[in-house]
Amino acid sequence: MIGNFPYLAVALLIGLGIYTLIYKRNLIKIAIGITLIENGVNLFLITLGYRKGAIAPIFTQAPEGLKMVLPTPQALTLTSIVIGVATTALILSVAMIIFKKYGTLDTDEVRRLKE
Amino acid sequence: MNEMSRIVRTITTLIYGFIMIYGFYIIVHGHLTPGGGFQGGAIVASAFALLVVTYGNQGSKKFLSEDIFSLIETTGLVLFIAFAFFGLGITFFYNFMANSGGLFGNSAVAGINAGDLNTGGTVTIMNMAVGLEVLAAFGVIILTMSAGSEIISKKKENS
Amino acid sequence: MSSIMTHAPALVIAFPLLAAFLVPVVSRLNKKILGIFVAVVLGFTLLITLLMAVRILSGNPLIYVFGGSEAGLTLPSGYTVPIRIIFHIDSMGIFMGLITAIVSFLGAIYSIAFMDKHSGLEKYYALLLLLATGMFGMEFTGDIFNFFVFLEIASIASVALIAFRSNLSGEPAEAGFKYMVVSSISALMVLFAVGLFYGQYDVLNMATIASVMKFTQLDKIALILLVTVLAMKAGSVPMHMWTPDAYSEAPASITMILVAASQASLYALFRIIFSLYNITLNTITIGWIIIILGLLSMFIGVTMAIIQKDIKRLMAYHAVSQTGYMLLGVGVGIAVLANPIALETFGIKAMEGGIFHIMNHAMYKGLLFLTAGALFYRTGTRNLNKMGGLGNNMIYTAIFFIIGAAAIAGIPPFNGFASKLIIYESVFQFNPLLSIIAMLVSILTLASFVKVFHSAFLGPKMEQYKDVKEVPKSMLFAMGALACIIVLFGLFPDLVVKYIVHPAVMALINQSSYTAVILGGM
Amino acid sequence: MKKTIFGIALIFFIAFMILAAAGMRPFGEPAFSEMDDYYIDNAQSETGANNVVTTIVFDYRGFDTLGEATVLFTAVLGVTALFREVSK
Repeated sequence: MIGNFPYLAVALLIGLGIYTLIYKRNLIKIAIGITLIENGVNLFLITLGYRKGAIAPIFTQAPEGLKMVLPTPQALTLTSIVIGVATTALILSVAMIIFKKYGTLDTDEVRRLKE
Repeated sequence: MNEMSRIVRTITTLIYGFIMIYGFYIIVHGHLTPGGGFQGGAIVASAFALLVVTYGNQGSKKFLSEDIFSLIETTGLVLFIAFAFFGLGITFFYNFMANSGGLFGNSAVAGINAGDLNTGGTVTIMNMAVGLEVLAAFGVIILTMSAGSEIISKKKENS
Repeated sequence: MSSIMTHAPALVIAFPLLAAFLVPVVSRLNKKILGIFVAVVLGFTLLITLLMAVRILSGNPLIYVFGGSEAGLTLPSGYTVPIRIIFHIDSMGIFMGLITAIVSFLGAIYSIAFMDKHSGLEKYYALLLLLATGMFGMEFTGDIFNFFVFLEIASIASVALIAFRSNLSGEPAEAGFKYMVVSSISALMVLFAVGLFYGQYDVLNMATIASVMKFTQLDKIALILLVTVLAMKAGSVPMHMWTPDAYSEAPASITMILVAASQASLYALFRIIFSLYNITLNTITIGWIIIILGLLSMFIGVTMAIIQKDIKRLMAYHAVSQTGYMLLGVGVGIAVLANPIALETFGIKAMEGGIFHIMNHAMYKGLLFLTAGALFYRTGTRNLNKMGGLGNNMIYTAIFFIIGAAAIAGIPPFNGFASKLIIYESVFQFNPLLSIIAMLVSILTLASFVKVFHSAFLGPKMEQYKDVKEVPKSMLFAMGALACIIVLFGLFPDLVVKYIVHPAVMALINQSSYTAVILGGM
Repeated sequence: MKKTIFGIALIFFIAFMILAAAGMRPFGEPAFSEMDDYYIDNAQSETGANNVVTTIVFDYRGFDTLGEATVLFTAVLGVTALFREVSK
C-alpha cells in the first residue's frame, strides 16, 4: 500500500482542486483549482511510466546495462502541460476582462446571467 | 508595470542573452538531450518575460514587438505543418529525412553513443519549428497580458 | 484521385489547420476577402467529407496511420498493438463529420455579413476554422489521447469565440469563463481516464483498448468519469448550466457550430459506450441511466424554455430538451444491447431515431439560431418583449423561422417529425410511458415556439422597427440551405435512414468489426 | 443547500479517487509495456534520434504535437482577441 503513495498524492491533488472549485468564490482561485487538478492528472500520467531502477529513455551517453522507463507517458505529459499553459493563459485573460467590466472577481457579484 | 531600478536593469542586460542562448541550445539539441522545442521555447520566452518585468511595458517596446512575434509564430507553425505535408508522398507526418544521408539524415549508432547533431530527420526540423512557435506564442501572451493588466489597473486608479 | 482518397482523412484536418495558420497573413494582404477565403476552405473540406462519405457509407471504413510507412498499415510487423496515431473513420464518424462540415461551412458563409461590423475579424475566422478542425478531429480519431487533444482545441476555440463580443459588454466573458471551467474539468477527467486505460493495458488506440478490456474496477471508474463529463459537455441535465449562457452570448453563427460541437461530445459518449465497452458492461443499468438523463433533459429543458424572455436563451433550453431525445433513443438501444431479439425488433430502430435526430437537431436548431441572429442583426435586441411585427419586413426570415419551429416541434413534413416518429414508435415497444412523456414534451415545444413566433413576427408594427429591412444575401443563403436540407430530409426520411443512418447505427453496435479493422480479424 | 449537495458529491469523488488509487497496479512495475518497448527498441534505427521521448513527440505521435501547437496558437488568438480593444 505504501508503494502506491504516488497514486494517493494524485487523489489528494485532484480532490483539493475540486474542493477549490466548489467552495472558493474568487475567479482567480477557481483558475488555481483547475491548475491543481491538471497537476494531479499530470502527476498521475508521469507516475504510470516509472520502472524501478530504470533510467530516462535517452541514449546519449547513458549508463550501460540499465532498463529504461516507459517513454510514452513523458510525451503525453509534455503535451498535457503545454495544453494546460494555454488553458491557464486563456482563463486568466477572461478573468481579467471580467474584472475590467465588472470591477470585481467575486463569483456572486459577477452573476449577470440569470437562470 | 514600471521600469525597475538600475541594478535590476544591469543584471537583466547581462543575463538575458545567456538565457536565450541556453534556450536555443535546448531547442537545437532536442533530439539528443533532454528537452526539445517546447521546453527550449519556454526558456527563451522566460527571457522575454524578464525583459518585460524589468523595463516595463513602455520600455520593453524597444526590443519586443507583437507583430514580429506573430510573424515568427506563423512561420513556425507553417514550417511545422509543411514538413508534415512533405511526407505526404507516403503518409502525413512520415519522417522522410531520417536515415536518408542528407540534411539531418545520418543514422544513429545503435545503443548508447555520444550523439550526432546531424541525425533525426524531420524530428530535428520540427523541434526548431515548434521552438520558434512556442517562444513567439509565449511572447505574444506575455506582452498582451501585461499590456492589458496595466490598462485595467490604471482604470481602477482613475475611478 | 485515388491518392486524394487515401490521404483524405489527413487532408480534412490539415487543410483547415493550414488555412487557420495563414489567416493572419491573408488578413494583412486583404481584409475584405477573409470571409470568402474561409468559406472556400470550409467548402473544400465539405467536398472531401462528401467524397469520403460516399466511400465509407458503402461499408469500407477508412484507416489512416499518421507517419506510418503505409496509410493502411496499422500494426508493425511482429507486434500486436498499434504504435502510431490512427484515424479510424467508420459510418458513425463520417455521419458526424458530415454534420460538422455542413454546419461550419454555412456558419462561415453566414458570418460574412453577420460579423462585418466587428473588429478583430481575422481572429474570429481563424478561431472558426480551428473550432471546425477540433470537431473533425474528435469525430475521426481512433486514438483516445488524440481525442483529448482535439477536445481541447475545440473547447479553447469555443471559449474564445463565446467571449468574442466581450468588448461590448461583460456577459460574453462571463459565459466564456463558465464554459472554460466546464470544459477544462471535462478534458482533464478525460485525460485521467486515458491514464487509467494506459496504466492498465499500455495502449492508447481505442479499438485495441476495446479488444483487451477486462472490465476491472478501474475500467468502471473510467467509464463513470467519461460518461459524466461527456454528458456534461453535451449539455444534458443536470450539468446543463453552461448551455444557455454560452449559446445565448456567442454570435449566432458560432452558436450553430457550438450545437454541433456539443453533439461531437455526445458522439464521443456513444463511441465510448458502444465501441469501447459494448456488452461487457451492465447494459440495462447504463441504458436506464442514459434514458433517465434523457428524460430529465427533455423535461427540465422545455419547462425552463417556456419562461424565458431572451430568444436565444429560450432556444438554448430547447437544445437541452432536444438532446434528451437523442439520449432517450440511444439509451433504449443500450438497454437492450445484450438482448438480441429485443435489439432486432425495436432496439436498432430506437437507435436509428436517436442518431437521425442528431443530424436533424443540428440542422433545425442551427436554422433557428440563425434566424435569431438575423433578428438581432436588424433589431439589436434579443428580448422577445421588445420585438414585434417583424413578419412584414423580414418575410424570408419569418418563413425560415416557421420551417425551423415546425421541425423542432415535430410537425410533418419536416425532418424533426421523421426522427421523432421513429423514436415514439420504437420506445413505445420498450416502455409506453417514456414514449408518452416524449410526445408531451413535443407539444410543450410547439407551444413555446408559437409564443415566440407570435411575439417576434406578428402583432402591431413597432415604431422603432419601421424601416427594418431583410437581412443580407449571405445570411439568407445560409438559412435557405439549412431550410432546404430540413425539407428534403422531411420528405424522404426513409432514404436518409437507409443510406446514412442505418450504417452509422450498425457501426456503433457492431464492436467486433470496429476492432477487426485495426487488429486484423482478431 | 447547494453547498451540502456539492459537499456530498466532493466526498464521493474523493472516495472514488482513493478507490482508484488503491486499485492501481503497484507503482514502478508496469504490467504491459509492448508499445513502449517498441519505441525504446526501434526509435534509434527508425528516426536516428537518440532521445526516445522526442521521437515519440515529433514522429510516432507527431500528430498530437501538431494539435498541441494548435492549442497554443488557439490560446494566443483567444488572448489577443479578448484584449483587442484594451491594448489599443
